[in-house]
Amino acid sequence: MDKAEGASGPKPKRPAGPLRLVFRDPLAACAVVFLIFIALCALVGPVVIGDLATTPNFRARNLAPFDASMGPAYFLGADTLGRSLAARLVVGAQNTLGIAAAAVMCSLFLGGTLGLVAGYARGIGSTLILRLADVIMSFPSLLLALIVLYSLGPSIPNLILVLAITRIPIYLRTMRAEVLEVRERMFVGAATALGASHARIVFRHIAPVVIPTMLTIGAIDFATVVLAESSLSFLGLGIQSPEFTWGSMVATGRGYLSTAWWVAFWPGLMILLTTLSLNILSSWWRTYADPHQRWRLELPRRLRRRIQK
Amino acid sequence: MFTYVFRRSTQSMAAVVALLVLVFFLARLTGDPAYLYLPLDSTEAQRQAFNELNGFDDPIYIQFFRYLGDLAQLDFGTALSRNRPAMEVTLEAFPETLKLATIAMALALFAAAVVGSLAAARPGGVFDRLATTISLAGASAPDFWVAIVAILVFAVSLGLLPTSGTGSALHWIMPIGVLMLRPFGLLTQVVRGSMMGVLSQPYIKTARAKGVARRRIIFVHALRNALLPVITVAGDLMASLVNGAVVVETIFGWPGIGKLMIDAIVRRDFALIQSTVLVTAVAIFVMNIVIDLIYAAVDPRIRHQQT
Amino acid sequence: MTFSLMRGSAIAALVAGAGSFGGAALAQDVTIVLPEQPANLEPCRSIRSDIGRVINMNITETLTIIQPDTGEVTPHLATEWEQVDDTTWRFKIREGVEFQDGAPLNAEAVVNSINRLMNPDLTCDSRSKFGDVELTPEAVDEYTVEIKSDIPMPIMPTLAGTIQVVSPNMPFDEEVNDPVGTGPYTLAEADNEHIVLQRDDGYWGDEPAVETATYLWRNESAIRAAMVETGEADLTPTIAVQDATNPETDFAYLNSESTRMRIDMSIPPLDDERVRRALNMAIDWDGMGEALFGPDVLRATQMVVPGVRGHNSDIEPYTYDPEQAKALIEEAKADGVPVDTEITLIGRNGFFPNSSESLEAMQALWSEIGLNIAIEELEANDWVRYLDKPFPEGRGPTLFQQQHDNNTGDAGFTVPVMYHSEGQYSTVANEELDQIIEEAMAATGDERGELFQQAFAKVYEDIVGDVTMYHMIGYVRVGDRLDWKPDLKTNSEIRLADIKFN
Amino acid sequence: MTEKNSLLTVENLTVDFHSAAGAFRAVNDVSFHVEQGETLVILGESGSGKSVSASAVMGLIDTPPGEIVSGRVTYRGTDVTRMSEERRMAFNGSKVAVIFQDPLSHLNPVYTIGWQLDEVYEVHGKAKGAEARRRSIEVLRRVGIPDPETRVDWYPHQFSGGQRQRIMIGMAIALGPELLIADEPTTALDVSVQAQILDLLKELQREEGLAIVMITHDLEVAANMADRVIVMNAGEIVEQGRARDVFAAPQHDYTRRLMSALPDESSYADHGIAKTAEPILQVRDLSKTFTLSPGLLRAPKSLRAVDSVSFDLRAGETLGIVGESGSGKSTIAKMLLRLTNATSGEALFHGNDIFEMDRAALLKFRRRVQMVFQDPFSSMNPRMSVFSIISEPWQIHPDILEKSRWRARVGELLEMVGLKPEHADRFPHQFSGGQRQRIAIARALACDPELIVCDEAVSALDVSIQMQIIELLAELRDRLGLAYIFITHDLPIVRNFADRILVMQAGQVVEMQQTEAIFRRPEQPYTRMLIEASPKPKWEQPKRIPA
Repeated sequence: MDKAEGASGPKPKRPAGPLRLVFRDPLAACAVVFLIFIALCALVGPVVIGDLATTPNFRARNLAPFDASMGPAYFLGADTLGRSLAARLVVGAQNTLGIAAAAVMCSLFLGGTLGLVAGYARGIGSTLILRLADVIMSFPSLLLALIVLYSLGPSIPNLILVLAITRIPIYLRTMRAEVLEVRERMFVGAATALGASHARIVFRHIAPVVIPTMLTIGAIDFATVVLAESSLSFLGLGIQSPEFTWGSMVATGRGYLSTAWWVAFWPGLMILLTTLSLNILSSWWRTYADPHQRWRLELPRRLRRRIQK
Repeated sequence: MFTYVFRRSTQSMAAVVALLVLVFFLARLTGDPAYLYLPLDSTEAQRQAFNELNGFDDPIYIQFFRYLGDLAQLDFGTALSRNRPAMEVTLEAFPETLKLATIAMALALFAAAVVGSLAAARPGGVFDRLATTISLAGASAPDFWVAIVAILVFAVSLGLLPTSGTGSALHWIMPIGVLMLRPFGLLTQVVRGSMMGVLSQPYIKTARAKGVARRRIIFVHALRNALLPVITVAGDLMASLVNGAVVVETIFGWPGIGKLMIDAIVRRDFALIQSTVLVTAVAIFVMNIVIDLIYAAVDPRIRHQQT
Repeated sequence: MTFSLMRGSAIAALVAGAGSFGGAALAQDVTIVLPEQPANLEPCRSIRSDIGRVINMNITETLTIIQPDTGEVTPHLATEWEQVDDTTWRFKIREGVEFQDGAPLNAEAVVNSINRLMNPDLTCDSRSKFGDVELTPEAVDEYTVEIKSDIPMPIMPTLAGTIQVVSPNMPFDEEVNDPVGTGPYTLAEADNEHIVLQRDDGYWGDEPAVETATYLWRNESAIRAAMVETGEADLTPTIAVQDATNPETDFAYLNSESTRMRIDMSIPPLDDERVRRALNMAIDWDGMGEALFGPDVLRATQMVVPGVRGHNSDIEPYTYDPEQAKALIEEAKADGVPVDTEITLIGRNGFFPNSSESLEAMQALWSEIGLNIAIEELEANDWVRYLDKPFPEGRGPTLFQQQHDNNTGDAGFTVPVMYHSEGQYSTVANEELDQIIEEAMAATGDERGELFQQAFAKVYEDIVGDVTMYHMIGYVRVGDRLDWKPDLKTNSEIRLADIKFN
Repeated sequence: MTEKNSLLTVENLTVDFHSAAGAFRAVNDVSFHVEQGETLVILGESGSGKSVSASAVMGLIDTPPGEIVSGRVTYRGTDVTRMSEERRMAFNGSKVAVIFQDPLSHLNPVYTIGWQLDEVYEVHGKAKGAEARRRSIEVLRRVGIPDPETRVDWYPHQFSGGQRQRIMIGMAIALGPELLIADEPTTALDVSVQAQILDLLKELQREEGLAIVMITHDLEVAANMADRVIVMNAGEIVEQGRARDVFAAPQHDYTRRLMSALPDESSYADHGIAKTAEPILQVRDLSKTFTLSPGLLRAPKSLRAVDSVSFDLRAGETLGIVGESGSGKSTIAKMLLRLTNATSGEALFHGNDIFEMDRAALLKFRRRVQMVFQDPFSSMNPRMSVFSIISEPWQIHPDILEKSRWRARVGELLEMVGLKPEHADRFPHQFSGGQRQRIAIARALACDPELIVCDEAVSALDVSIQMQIIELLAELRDRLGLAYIFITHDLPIVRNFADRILVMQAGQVVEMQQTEAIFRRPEQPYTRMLIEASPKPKWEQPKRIPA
């Protein structure tokens, strides 16, 4: 019976999973390896070399990179207080990634839920939610940052709150657009015809279909949040000392770009590489998720070249 | 057409009012402005006098109604830090940002359309790889970092460009360059993705069957279709430029509204905060409407839509 | 008249850019790049440095001048003065001086300027120098003014150095952005991009060398430095220490700011003298100072810079001795002092260059002697809550970072407010000290200076009321076209008349 | 086999499609030739490789990535597979032109049809500007677009499906090519329109001496057009020859199977439903008015999609609702299942008005009435396994079956629809279209319904599979005593299945009769047209009596 019905597509042998495919693409593979490395740094780094990152060592003040005189911990140089930049990068990874991840998750959850409601419910509630998104979008994030900083005090959760709120509209609108499309698909009608409740349709049928899109946006947005956090630091409204992130390292180190470039360069490079990796991966994922384009990743390169002439 | 614009405008007006209310109350949660206006060693009596003079000692709802009353008469208050009407200061600064943002956006859009299209024409090719990496790298670097490095390289070391400020055409190059990096990077990706989708559409096959050359297919047949999602993203990015050119303005000493707003925020110049928010919000809402109209201009299906 | 012509040329210079962009600037023009845009140009707010750097002594002038190196008060618009009684001072006004709008400088004009400063309908920053004192100026004759105060004001001549004398034609009840004074320069134009001052030919004094001065502003120190380096600007009054890399163009100056960590003496464990002493001894002041504030920074033992009346140069700073500090803490701990309590360092974000780094360094060093230190960096308006009395309820032990600027030449602007038990910022409550301060405030001359010296010594050596940090150093970058050196007052004014061309 | 003077010769063409799973041979060693002025039909079901071999001629194989592994395609002696890009562009459109299925998606949506037609002249350097426009209007008139002077400035979406296909044809013949490749040109069209398009093609062929390569899965269309036929299956030619011979005496098994999938014209459904049985559903004056939301630049309008429709349905009866696109037939289904609200009228299910039901009653109702949708690809949530899909009704109506029995029952249902119990753990995309429709039926059966509404349930499937599904439905009807409302645009398909047929046009009921009566004695011209619009074989055409 299996193939009896004529419609003979390519006999699917088990298609290579995304994880295997990603390693066929050298750029994407680099991105994955780098991100894993960074994540490891963030997880175990602070435990291992936390002290090096915070203890001033005036003898190593603004030590240039690749200078062996102070030992291997200083191979990326040191900052104004003589703290090892390598150690600070590792420790900073935790805050940087943690803040961005938490902010993305919060805004994804809040924006996603609101968007789901706005897309499914339509009517006045939907309009209100959309206008709310407009309001958030045009509310200056700097003012928000200041308000939170002043009234709630400087802390990492508050910074996450600021970053999360400003990103809500992106998810809200995308989610709504997706839901508007998905709710018209036939399987939603089919579920309604079976007597499924609204909750069931929303959570069991619509949400699983739209969540992958949201996660893709989340990955790109992660980069945006890291950069936004760094801009806030530049304006003095970001993370407050003694906590630090790569963004705040660049912000404080920018004054040294002409004299001790490494202080701002390494964290800047880390931000660049991290966001670049995420962007590359999300771009890769878009290709992967598009059935028309996926073959570009699946075929061996030699063959791909031959076909494209 | 008119009814549409009218309907959208009324909705947006409501959103602007909501925004202003929000800004009004939230901004006043940020402490006593007297501390920031007056020197730190001013006395309690002096601060009180300051607050009385400016009405900051009234209950907040009275301040709010007074503000509404003034608004009704198109009085946007005085920017205390500037000794000038807030709206006047704002409207001086806004065009500077708008010019910068518009040019940066236009260039970014144009460059992204060309680079993204060419990249999509041969996905995975050398040009695609290069374009993707470079554009994404541009979008991934902290802008202030890029700006300062650019100044150190192009102005200080090479002496090719002025460091900052306004004036000659050369003064525009670096601010625009830094400002367009991110939109260019993101838009290139959007154009590329959208273009790849469009190029696999059936009507592209038709064009090839008609004997249309590849280049013409890409830039004439496909691009206009591919632009639709690009316009949406470009609109959002434009909004963030109008609202967020603050970093570039700060570094290059560009007298725009972003810098004005951050100064107002830091100094708790409430009238100025409110007028800058008002102007940028209105600009963003107008732009959203314009984008819808552009959409309709690009895609006849939207023009004739009936669902 | 030539105004529009001048404006034209100024714009032309600007459009063309300076230095390598569009040929050299006119020989007698200078471009000064400031760290921030002057919020406004109201003379009665000119103790704010953003405003003062543009207008003080350029557009508007004062009756007296405080000499930056000695603190001595010298005549300017006033030629002489005397104290009539405890609460009355009499100033003789210079004759033959005209305001830029043609109005004559006379006693009435000075009275008007003082009254305008005190006008409750204006929120003049400069009034803060007088506290809540009521001034009643009175024109005795054409060129004589008597200033009465409701309490004795022994340093009236010094204070007169902060009163900008403005034209009687300026609105009395309204703040302005187009100041008119007696100075050598008039305001030619001001917008969001630049301010241009133009030499006034009718100036009463010597004609200065600079003809037009254009003020620009850039927030980033690196960019200000770059602008002078590329010739786009001739002078910037402040660059960060790390940008001061060229000894030919970059000069250090004591900028009259002093920094300290104020100790909240009422809350354990900070109520214990040994702990406070340990705090002072645990910091590698030389290492930290050089690392963060430059090799020229001065270790402070008191909150006024040398040269100010009342500065006590005999006070010996604590020496860096972490072992001894640790021992003191141990000792206190043995006596039941809760040294494990978390002590919070309160900072202010973007306070001064490297302020957070200094907190981080001190946190690390104090932690090493066995204290439990946290850092909290607050937004400016939040930080202020800790600055003034009443201090926030329920706070734990805090060390509060503070920067204090006394460029008036008299410790009377520092000591009472910081150390008298009634002082606005004071955490010290010591009767003996209160007495010394009260006596000093009523005294004049050398006696006043000696009493303040006593007070400083008592605070530093006996009471250990704070952790004084440094007398801060500013750096200027001056293009090679100019001959100009910064001084103690560069933070608050840049006298164009002092600028010469090479 | 190859004739020396053929217009087009395809020799040993082999095309591979590449995917991660390896190379898939879409076309295997295929050879055929086309003579001037003749019509060659390539017949085959989906995936048979019929379109690919034609695309190879135009150099249009691209996605998914295909590669011509071997073989030659020569046009008047020139190998077109090895043409340079430039020569290819000059060749396409002027010598050989192509029209596709689904003209809407093959026309560029953002340009006017005039622009798209002008372009043909312009890129080939035949005419420019006003002259190109004049010729475009001419060609539109030629293919039967009314008022071409005005419509030349319209956009594709403003035309009907048939007109769009005419425009495509116009674009194809604009430069007077010698060969027209027509790839399923009538598949998405209503039968009445289909006949018109086929007639147009024949007319053009007669007048211009065009050779046509027609690719289709539709036997009737093939018979209607073909001089010669090639039957393809799984990338290979299984049979070829003169059309009449192939149809009259198919040699290959596969061809025979295809032929047998055609509905039998002599028999009618009759499974003995008592005409007196109680009606389970009574529909009275059912109407639906859509208010068209105003477009960006338009004022709102309203459209009467269903207009006072009444009918009864008895227990165990099958009612076919037949109509062309836009006739309102699907809207009836949606209203009956409360997927959209009725504007007026009532529908009594066992005496209770469906439109008045409260939540609880509606939930009960939905157990007893189920629906099978047109598109088996989109009517199932792609992220749910077959087990979750089929067991979903039991989650919604927990009293039907206790959880412990779910798996067993899913297995039973799968077997009942001809699948295997172990398929329960797979996901929809792992099944073919016909198999998915079987899963959809299993889901519908899960709550033991009395009535199943099938909305174009077989339209998206290949012919041979259509018949299999209808047979399955008929068998289930007999076993379980189900009643069906079977909605379709294809009248012949219900011939052997429906007891009664209701014909709809523009929202209104045209005719309702017993199936046999409809076919034998259609009362309305519209019904007659629907019956007769099915294309007749070419060799019978001269004998055809005009209606």
